[in-house]
Amino acid sequence: MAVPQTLDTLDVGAIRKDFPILKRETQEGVQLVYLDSAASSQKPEQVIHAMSRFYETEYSNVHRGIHTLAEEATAAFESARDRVAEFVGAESSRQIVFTRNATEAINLVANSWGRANLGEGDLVLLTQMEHHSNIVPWQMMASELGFKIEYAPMTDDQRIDLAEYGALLERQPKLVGFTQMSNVLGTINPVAEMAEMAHAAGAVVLVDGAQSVPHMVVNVADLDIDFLAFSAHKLCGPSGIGALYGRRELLEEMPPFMGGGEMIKRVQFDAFVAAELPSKFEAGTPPIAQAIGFGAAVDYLSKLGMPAIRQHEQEMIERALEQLEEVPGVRVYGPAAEHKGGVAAFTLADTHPHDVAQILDRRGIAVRAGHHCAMPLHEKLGLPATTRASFYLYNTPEEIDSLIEGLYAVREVFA
Amino acid sequence: MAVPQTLDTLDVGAIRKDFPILKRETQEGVQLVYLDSAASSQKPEQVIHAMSRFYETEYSNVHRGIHTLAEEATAAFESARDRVAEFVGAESSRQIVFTRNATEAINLVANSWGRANLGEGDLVLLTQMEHHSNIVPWQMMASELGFKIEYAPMTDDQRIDLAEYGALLERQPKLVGFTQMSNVLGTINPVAEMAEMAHAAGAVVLVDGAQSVPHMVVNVADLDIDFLAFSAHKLCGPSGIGALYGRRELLEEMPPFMGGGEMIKRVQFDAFVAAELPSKFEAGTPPIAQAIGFGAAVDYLSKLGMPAIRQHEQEMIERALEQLEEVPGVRVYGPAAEHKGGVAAFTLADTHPHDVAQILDRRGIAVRAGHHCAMPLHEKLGLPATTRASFYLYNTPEEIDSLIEGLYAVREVFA
Amino acid sequence: MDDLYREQIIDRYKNPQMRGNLDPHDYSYEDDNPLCGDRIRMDLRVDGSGRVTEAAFSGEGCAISQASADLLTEKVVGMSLDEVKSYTKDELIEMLGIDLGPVRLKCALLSLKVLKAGVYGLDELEEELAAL
Amino acid sequence: MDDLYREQIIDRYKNPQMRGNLDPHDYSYEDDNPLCGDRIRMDLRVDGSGRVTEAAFSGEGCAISQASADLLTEKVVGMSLDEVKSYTKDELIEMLGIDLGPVRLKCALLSLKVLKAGVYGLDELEEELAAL
Ligand SMILES: Cc1ncc(COP(=O)(O)O)c(C=O)c1O
Ligand SMILES: Cc1ncc(COP(=O)(O)O)c(C=O)c1O
Repeated sequence: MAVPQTLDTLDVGAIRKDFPILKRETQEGVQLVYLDSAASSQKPEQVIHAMSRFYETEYSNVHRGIHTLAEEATAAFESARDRVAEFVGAESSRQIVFTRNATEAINLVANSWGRANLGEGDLVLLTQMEHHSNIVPWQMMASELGFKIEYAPMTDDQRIDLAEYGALLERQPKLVGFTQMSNVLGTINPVAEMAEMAHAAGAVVLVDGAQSVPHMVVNVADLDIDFLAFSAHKLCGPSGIGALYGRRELLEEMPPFMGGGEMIKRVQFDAFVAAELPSKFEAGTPPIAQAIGFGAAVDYLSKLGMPAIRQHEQEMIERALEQLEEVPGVRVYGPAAEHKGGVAAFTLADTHPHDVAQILDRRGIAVRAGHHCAMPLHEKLGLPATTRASFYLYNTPEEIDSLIEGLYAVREVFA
Repeated sequence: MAVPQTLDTLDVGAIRKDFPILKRETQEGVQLVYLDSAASSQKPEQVIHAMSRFYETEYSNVHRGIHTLAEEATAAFESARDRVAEFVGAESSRQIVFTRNATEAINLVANSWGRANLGEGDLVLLTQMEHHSNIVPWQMMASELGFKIEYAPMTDDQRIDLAEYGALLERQPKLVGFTQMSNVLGTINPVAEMAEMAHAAGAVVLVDGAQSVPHMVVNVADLDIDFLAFSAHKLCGPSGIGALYGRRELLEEMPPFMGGGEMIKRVQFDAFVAAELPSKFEAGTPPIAQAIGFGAAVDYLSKLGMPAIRQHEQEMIERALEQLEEVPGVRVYGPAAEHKGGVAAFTLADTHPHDVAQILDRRGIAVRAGHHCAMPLHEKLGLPATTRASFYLYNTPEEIDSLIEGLYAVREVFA
Repeated sequence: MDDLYREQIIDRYKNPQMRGNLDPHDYSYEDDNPLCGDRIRMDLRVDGSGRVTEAAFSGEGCAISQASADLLTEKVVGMSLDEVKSYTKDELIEMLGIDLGPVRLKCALLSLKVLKAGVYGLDELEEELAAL
Repeated sequence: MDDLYREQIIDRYKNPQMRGNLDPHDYSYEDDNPLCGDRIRMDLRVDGSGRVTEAAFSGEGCAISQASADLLTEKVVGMSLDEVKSYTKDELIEMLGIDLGPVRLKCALLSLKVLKAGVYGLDELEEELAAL
């Protein structure tokens, strides 16, 4: 375990030793430079090992079991839920529902809360910088239930336009959903302020924390939000698990999303009674070992300290923006570094992002190219695609240098 | 890897060495006897290791990525899908949708196919031996859409009553859903025959393969069924992933279930176009490492041979039933061994199953007690709960002896 | 003998002291645990000063649930209603003198849930008990 | 230089030989790859014996998609429609002479998809191409 040297500084060298994959070469002699953590982060051996160990020594299905393994597995599983709850400042673990990913968490709200609360004439307010996961579930429900969707626009430097947002709130949306951090622009939205405005307008507030929870302190009580969706795989945890935090009263009133084992209290041939929270929303065998890994991941991050992680990433993005802007032809999207997480999406003259990413890959540099599941945003930007480099706690300034050198190499190919 | 000595015999001793947890003691000096595989199976190190190795060397988010890790991870993920498809005899991997578990697979059909095809006046036919996962999703949709549910009854020896089933089919249900193997009674249903009858009556056929796919050859083409739901965690694979097989034409016509990244071809602010199969049904980051584990699990089982596994379990259940019936006060539910998988649910005089399970646990014997997510079936049997011992490829005859001795000990406590 | 099944538990299960129904009664409540089919009803009679004068339980289920109900019913006689309300699950567990996992804890605590729900309504309890 | 970006690919991307539109034409089709915004249109003229006499492409996108379209458009001139139909993705890949991962393969094959869809309708192709 890499422990921070001082309260505010990450020992990135030590951290990198925790991540086995970072030792990898992508081809012979080509060292991996992983700049794709916004798509999914790598995993420290603490997390990988927690899951292997669990399978090797105490695996069993959870709940309802009386035997020793079932009790141990259940205790480990519920302890993971407790730590995830604490990680986001939830009052009670019962407000944390384990899902497959952030996407399912949002679908759960759209389906369950949506069906119970939305209909013709209603409005759901999103923003122009949303990921498909916070657009398509609402579009699906809108076409079924007949409500309308509006998208709050951005300022010229691609931050949320609070004046326009306020104006749209006057139309009294029933729900406002927005990302805390854009996965393309890096924009960090003023969640507490936006939530307060939305609440004043009578709306329920759903925050997409897929990009923020991994990278900064996110506390649902301080932010005063109603729902928070996030995924383990972006915060050093395993694939296959995410979470929905929900305000107690809302979760309690909501009908179940899926039916099956675990989510019931009682079933008869003609009717069923749903279980208490959070089981009500967890139908079937849950992602058990993945919860163990999720717990280990939040432990890992907490030990290092989210403020230190955020500070490291802030230093990284400042340096990256500075250097990127010096490369002729590069244009970076999104606001200035101070309003941004560790995400830099850019174009390089008229070289297609696929070509950029491919040439970088031959140098071991893993970046993403495409619409990053934000097609409407790209349409708004007038671009079919961008190249995106994203940073996490294990990235080093030298890796930014490699990226920059790589971009000069791309320029040469297409000179 | 434990390779069978002959075509039809498992080398259980060698197999046990593959499962690290089987070495465990539950208390000092008390060796684990794991008889709870129907709830969830244990995992061989081949599976555990495949996932760790994946995280340590080639993890990345899948699809759309151009960099080396993304390509490797995508290739591994899709290769897992291919092997799962092959394992159940699907024509194409595109007919395999990865879900969280069997429960989600059934919910997917109930929601997507159900909403598109079911309404007032329609009938869905299930059976009295279904798991909650194949009851509650239909109850939820029924109360929304207004269709009716009927349950085909059982014969006195708790097999499906084919005459009654045939009579109910005359009412022309739109969908017939049944388990291939009961998780309580062990009853193996004549799927091919039931499917043929259902098709003749014009119904779509969904089979709950959660208990059958892990234990016997299940081939969707031979059985001629329309949907098959199953979970990896019951077949030596990881928690957090399951699969839905679907007939191509049906899957293609069905609307998406959840919305988000990956399941779209194109998104605009006002509409989206769904992706091709199977992405259409896989919203958000999928259970990537879990798919790798799922693939490793079906490889493991295939190498041993499903017929050999089935034969071993048949021998186990025969022996178990023989010995159980000799214990005074024991009553086993379900049909004779030849119609049964490796599952024995029983009561011991009027000792509550919880007490039975607890005393067995003190001897290291892990069995399950309760309604096993089949409350309506238990109500039908007039029992609040049963004790269930279930067997898998790693169980030995000696473990049955331990169970029997344990039951005598229970009798003594409650004498 | 297994420590979970101390002589007292088995004995109380086999030979309950407090089984029965009180009719009429001042307080009565019944609940079950659908997971395992344990079912408990408790009846109380209370005097003018709010002290429990008589108590009885009925129901069915596992040894732990029934023995716990029998012991609790006995314990409650002579308590004031306020004492009943402030009786904690830890006190009950201590009285049982056995070490319980989460599933069996629910069995053991069903009688306490029924008692408290009878005395002051279920709502206030839900929180505390659902978390067990 | 990077082997994926062999001189020929970059050269064809920068200096396409077959860019343009044919109006009128006998066959024309356009499609895109929404993932990356690659877009290709191909126009063909065919003589009485069903042989391609002229071909042109237009569109935009990455180097691979555009170079592939340019090379394929050139290749197709002189082929019979039957030869076009039986031209395989492996032949195209061989002509490109580069090693492609699955995402870039879609870029490279967009032009072939457009060509074939133009010549005999999209339906028959869906299967083969969607699997890429
Ligand atoms: C017959 C049957 N169907 C469905 C399920 C549900 O499986 P899962 O919990 O993995 O979704 C089970 C497992 O308990 C089962 O035994
Ligand atoms: C802002 C944002 N929201 C939602 C998601 C969806 O996350 P997942 O794919 O884990 O469901 C992502 C990840 O790509 C994201 O960046």
